Amino acid sequence: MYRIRHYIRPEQIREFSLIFIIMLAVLFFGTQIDGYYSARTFNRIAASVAIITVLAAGQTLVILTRNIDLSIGSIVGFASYFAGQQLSANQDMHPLIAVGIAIGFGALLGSVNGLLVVYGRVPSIIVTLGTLAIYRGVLVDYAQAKTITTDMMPTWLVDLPRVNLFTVGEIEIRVMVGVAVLVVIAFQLCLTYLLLGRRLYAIGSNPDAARVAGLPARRIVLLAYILCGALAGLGGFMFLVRFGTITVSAGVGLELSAVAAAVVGGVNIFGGAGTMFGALFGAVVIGTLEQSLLRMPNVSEFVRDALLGLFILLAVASDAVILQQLRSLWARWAREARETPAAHSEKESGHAS
Amino acid sequence: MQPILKLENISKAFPGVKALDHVEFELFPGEVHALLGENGAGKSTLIKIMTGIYQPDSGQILLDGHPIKIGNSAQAQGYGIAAIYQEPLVFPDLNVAENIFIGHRVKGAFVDWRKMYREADDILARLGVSLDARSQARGLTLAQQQTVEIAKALSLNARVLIMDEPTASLSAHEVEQLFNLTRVLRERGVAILFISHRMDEIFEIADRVTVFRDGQQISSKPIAEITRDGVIQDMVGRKLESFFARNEHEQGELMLSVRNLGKRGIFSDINFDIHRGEVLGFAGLVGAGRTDVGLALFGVEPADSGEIILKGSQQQIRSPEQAQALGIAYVTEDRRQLGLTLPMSIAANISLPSLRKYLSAVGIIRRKAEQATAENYRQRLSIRTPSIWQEAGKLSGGNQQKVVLSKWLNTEPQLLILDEPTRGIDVGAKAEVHHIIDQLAGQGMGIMLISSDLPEVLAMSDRILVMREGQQMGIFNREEATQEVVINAAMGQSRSDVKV
Amino acid sequence: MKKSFLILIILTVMSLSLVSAQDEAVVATPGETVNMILLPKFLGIAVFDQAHQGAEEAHAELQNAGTLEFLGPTQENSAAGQVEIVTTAASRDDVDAIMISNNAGDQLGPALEAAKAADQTVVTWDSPIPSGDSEDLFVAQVDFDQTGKVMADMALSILGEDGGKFAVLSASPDAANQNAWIASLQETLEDEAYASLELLDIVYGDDVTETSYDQALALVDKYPDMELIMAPTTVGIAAAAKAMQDEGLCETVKVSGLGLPAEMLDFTLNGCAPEFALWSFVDLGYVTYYATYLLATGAIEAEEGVSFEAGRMGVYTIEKDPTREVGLRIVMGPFSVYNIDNVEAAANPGGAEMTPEATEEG
Amino acid sequence: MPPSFKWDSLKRWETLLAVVLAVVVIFNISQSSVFLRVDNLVNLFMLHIEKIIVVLIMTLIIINGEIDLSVASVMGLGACVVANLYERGVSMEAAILVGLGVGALCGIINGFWVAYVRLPSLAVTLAGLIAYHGIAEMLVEDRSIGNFPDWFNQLGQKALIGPLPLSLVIFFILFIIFAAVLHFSAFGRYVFVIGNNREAARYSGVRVRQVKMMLYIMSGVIASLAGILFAARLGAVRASTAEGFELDIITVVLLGGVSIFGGKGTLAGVGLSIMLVLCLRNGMNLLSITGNTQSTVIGVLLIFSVLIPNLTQDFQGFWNRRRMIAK
Repeated sequence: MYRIRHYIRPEQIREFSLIFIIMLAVLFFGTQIDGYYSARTFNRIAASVAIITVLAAGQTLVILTRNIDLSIGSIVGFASYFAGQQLSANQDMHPLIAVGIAIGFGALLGSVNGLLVVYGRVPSIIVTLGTLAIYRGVLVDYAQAKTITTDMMPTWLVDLPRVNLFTVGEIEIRVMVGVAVLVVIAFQLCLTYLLLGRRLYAIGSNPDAARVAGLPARRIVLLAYILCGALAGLGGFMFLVRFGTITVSAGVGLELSAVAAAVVGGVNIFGGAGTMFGALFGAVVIGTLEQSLLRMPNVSEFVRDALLGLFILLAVASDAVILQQLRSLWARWAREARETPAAHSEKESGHAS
Repeated sequence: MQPILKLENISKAFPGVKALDHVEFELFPGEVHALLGENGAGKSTLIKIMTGIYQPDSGQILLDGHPIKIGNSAQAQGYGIAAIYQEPLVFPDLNVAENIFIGHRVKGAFVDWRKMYREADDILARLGVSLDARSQARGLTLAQQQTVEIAKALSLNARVLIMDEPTASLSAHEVEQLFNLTRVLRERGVAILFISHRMDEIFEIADRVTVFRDGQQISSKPIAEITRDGVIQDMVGRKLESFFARNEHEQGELMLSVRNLGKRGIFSDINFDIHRGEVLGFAGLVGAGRTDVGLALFGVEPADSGEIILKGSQQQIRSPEQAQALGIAYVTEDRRQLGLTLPMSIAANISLPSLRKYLSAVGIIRRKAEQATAENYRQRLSIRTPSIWQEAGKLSGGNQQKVVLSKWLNTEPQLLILDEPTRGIDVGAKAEVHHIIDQLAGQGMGIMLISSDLPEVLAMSDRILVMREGQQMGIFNREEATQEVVINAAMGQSRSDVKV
Repeated sequence: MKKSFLILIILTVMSLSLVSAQDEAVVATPGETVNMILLPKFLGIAVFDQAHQGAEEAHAELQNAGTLEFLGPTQENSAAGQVEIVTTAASRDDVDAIMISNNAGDQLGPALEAAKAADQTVVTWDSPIPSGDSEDLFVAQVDFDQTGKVMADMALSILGEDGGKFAVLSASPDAANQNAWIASLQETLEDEAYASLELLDIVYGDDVTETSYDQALALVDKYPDMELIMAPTTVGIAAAAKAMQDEGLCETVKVSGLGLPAEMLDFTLNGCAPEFALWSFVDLGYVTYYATYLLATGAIEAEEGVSFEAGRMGVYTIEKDPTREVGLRIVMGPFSVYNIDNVEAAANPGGAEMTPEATEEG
Repeated sequence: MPPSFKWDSLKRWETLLAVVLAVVVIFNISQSSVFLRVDNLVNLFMLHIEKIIVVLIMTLIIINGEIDLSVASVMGLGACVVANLYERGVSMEAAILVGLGVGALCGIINGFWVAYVRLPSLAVTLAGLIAYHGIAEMLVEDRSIGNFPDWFNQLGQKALIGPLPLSLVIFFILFIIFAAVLHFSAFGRYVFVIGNNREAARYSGVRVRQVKMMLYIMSGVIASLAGILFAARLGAVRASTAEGFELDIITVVLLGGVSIFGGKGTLAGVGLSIMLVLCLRNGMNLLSITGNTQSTVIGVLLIFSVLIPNLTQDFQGFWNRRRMIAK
């Protein structure tokens, strides 16, 4: 048992608790909705959470450093509009260049946030509340009330949402879903195996200690914002691909959805703890609830939001209860280990060499 | 021999304060150099200059005889200068190995976890401590966290290690372990700058002692040439009479009886009585459950079994408000985090627990009365501050502790629980706090004194209760309680090899 | 200015009585000074910009020496923002008329009352004040009762004579015009001629692309035998069509409703949305401007039976609004129904005017 | 209050706000003859009166170290409850009482999870934001409920005392009460102490949970009251009433110098921030600057209000160093 304590943290087990909550939800909805257990349900939910997952991943990077980015809704809108505009002007543009434009544009807006937070020393919530309005305002001026429509887009882009990466039976893994999962895995690997990733945790975990340890905290926070902006840019491109019609109000409100996904996924809003998989599961919990409620018979349009809010609260609460139990279990093990120092050191020398 | 690090003619001024005034300081390889001084003497400023957090206004720093400039913490590390603090700066969300290596500027961008664990285990083994490199820092005790910091310094091949009051929060046993580590480092030729307010420790570990006062160097001598009284006189600039003051008092009637008090998994079967005017000392290792008994009596973490009988009537204490209403006060061991609201004024801190006393008929706080109370305590406990409206966070440790004491004395308690009341405060202030304790007992207050400073407990207490791993090991009278008796009880029989 | 107004009003009232006696339409006198505000539901959306374009056209035609301001709130703050703009306008001396596409339901009532109390002319367009109290006139883009019939006809035309089951994907639950259209659709369906059509459900996409897209797919999953999604909102119809296209459902579930040709071009050509309808927002702005100008200059009164000429759009007669208990309206009309034959012409930049002449009349 | 370092820095913040406010007011006067008219000044407040009433309690909640994202939904819910009950034939007076009660209930729900279960308030009130709005939708569905009794509509629209309508009177009274409570009462002291350090407060015998619960209940009741006043001003209620107000409300509080991390802020600063935002918006409306341009200006102001003092400080530091090196 001591061994488990050393290798796994309660926070890691909590992600299993999220899977447990997802399973509970799926079991519940299965009794309510005919034909719920089908590949189609999976496909629908997967496709619907792809964009928000990418955004939540970016948000997680920023939250880990004890900051927040409320401007990503506007970044998504602006990036998707800008990329759409470039594509319509230049139909032959290589797809990768188009994606690059969206990501680069998002990174640019993200770096403005980051510079203001890091070098302007303005609290992140103030900066991003401000840029939330500013980016949107500039977009409205820039767009001159013109809409990006599907007929302006090259065919590959319009068809992209339909393209499967691969299929398992009737389960389809769409390109967009693949991109989202890829982002999560790639960034999770970065968080685990890159020095940079660990430093992201360090800064959020104890900013004073990070300063004393000589970590380049400012550059790392700036980078987190740039990456968050870049992922919002990628999200914007996915938005363009999925919805085709882009007005200046594209992406309004996505910032709160992304924060909600991260927080439900156990990313500590005060920094230092949380994983990409957590953010993914958070997005999936909310997406499953939303999509399932939409399909639930006899649930009026007008009851849906009330239920959704209730379910999210229950998910957060049960998650907290589970985590608390795990933590106290861990603490008890730690105490037992201390109270029997002899046994403890024996066990430790077991893997000390 | 050439010093590793030499500070020449260093001065540093802040608005209104001359923190360092043409200071000279040398650190030689393989020596433990103790730096003494009251709070405000300039020790912290010197450390911050050595670690690159502050830049000196004038003077120069020589490393191996070459002048260097330390612009920030990273550069200091680059020069092999590392520091550990009283409150270790660990990353609670990272594990031990990561904490050791996080600040390293290694080549390559990747974390090789296997290698990192291997090297962490290696370093921990070299230090001779049993600590799992994989466990998360959040659950570690203060002593373990300090070990991590020392391991970090070792991994950086630090040639200069600054230890800023590392023992303040440690129990005697842990202090001993820390000193063993320190000796290991000394053998390796590391220069150690050691800061502590505990005289015994200085004499045990230091090779050389330098005293600062008011930003100036007063003396610097090998340990053999100094005496305790001489050092203290250098520090405070005057002669200090009896160190531990405790006058004999008449003990009054029984005030508190605790019977079979327990809290599952924390402590059990605690039995003791406290009379009016009695100081009951609580000794034991950090983590033995002494603080938990205090917290149970104060209702922060209520006990789940046993009886608390206060002045003859049995009480269920469920919350601090309730404890306060029953005349119990608790002065916490963690004065910065739990004792004070640092950004608020001294006056507001003092009045906080008894704020209801200061309300006018319409519920507005009467500032005049609040101010009068604060001024009263400022005089009574000689809190040194330009104004009682100053932020509590700006005070020195000793003065902060006096504010915490004031705030609880102002609730007019009958039972005062003091948890490490002199931790991290300088000798002058410490003597003052001891004097206050003596006075309060003289006025008939019952006092529960939890302290890891063994000489302090022995000197201040009428009787001493020793705890070990949540168990009460015994209560000793003042006459029978010697260091050996108490330590044996605190350690259990098998630890007789420990010397203090 | 006030005095000259008074004389003008007397003169025009006299001429008006003459004119109406002859039962002829009042023609606007160009060159008068009327400061006007055109207030869309929110800024940044193509259709409202087109309405602005039409108003500018009329503004130039009538050589109005006053100003035409195009003011609007943000989408997130639409209702409260409209109240704010109207209230501020009411306290300004230099505003004579407000033309508003209401997005705040009856909540705009008190603010508009204040504007009327300040002698400002209030004309609603696109979306009226449901209670009808606090406006002078509503310029309806089409006959709201007709909208239901047009939608039902499109449904029949897409599904064939055998009819079928369909669902409505609307904007937000409290959008007044959408609700009126849906009510009219439900009424129309009572008719024998449409007995083969069955309305399964009404859902709301809040005029947000993501929500509308998800709602459309949820409808498909919920009602496996549904053959058509009718979306009387430009955001909803485009999102629903894209959703069907992305899921390869265009063969089984068609999309129709009210949409912009430019946004629907692809979907009409590939058969996902074979037929949809809309009116010209440019014309709507144009007619609204004329009506407001005439009312504000006192050339006409907002009374039943009054006729006026609105430039190139011809003659309109003010009538009682049958879709509301109180309120006067003119109906611009007609619907333009778009399909594979005419959608390209309407969508290409040269066709931005989208005059009814260029399209088949509904 | 006697001087202390923190107080000085706050004063600097307030001075900055006051200077900007003065500039905006002078600019408005020079640009529009309407600005100083009494009806415009009343309008200036009335157009955002519901938000600025909620700003007062939000100030306390943020100083307490928490947040309440659900206020806008509670505003909407309060209005919808009243409208729904009135529509069913309940008397308006009783409906208003129930509406306030429902607000209190929302506050109790938020407060329970935050204070007693210790869930992060951001998550709890985000869920509340969705759920309370959802309940409002259940009550009002796709309708717009109006035709309230005349006295009710007049309360929201007509002057009560001099030129001041009821809600403006309520705002001024609440402002004074909140200023007194926050800065001069024991409760206000507890709010600050808990915001600075929840645990230290608990160790000092402060009833942390009760204080937090109290704040959330106040937030619920006041938000509901504001929603009802909103209904009276607009004369009709829809499910989307007050939707999206929460970010505007929080923006004003932060602009007022209240720290998002709790423990710091004054009601004077928030008062200045309210005036600044109102005058700025009114001035822009009078100049026909609307829509996103307006929110962009507010956004820039929000960032610059913190950025400029910081940059000035940096510049001063840089200048001092230069001078020192020169010496």
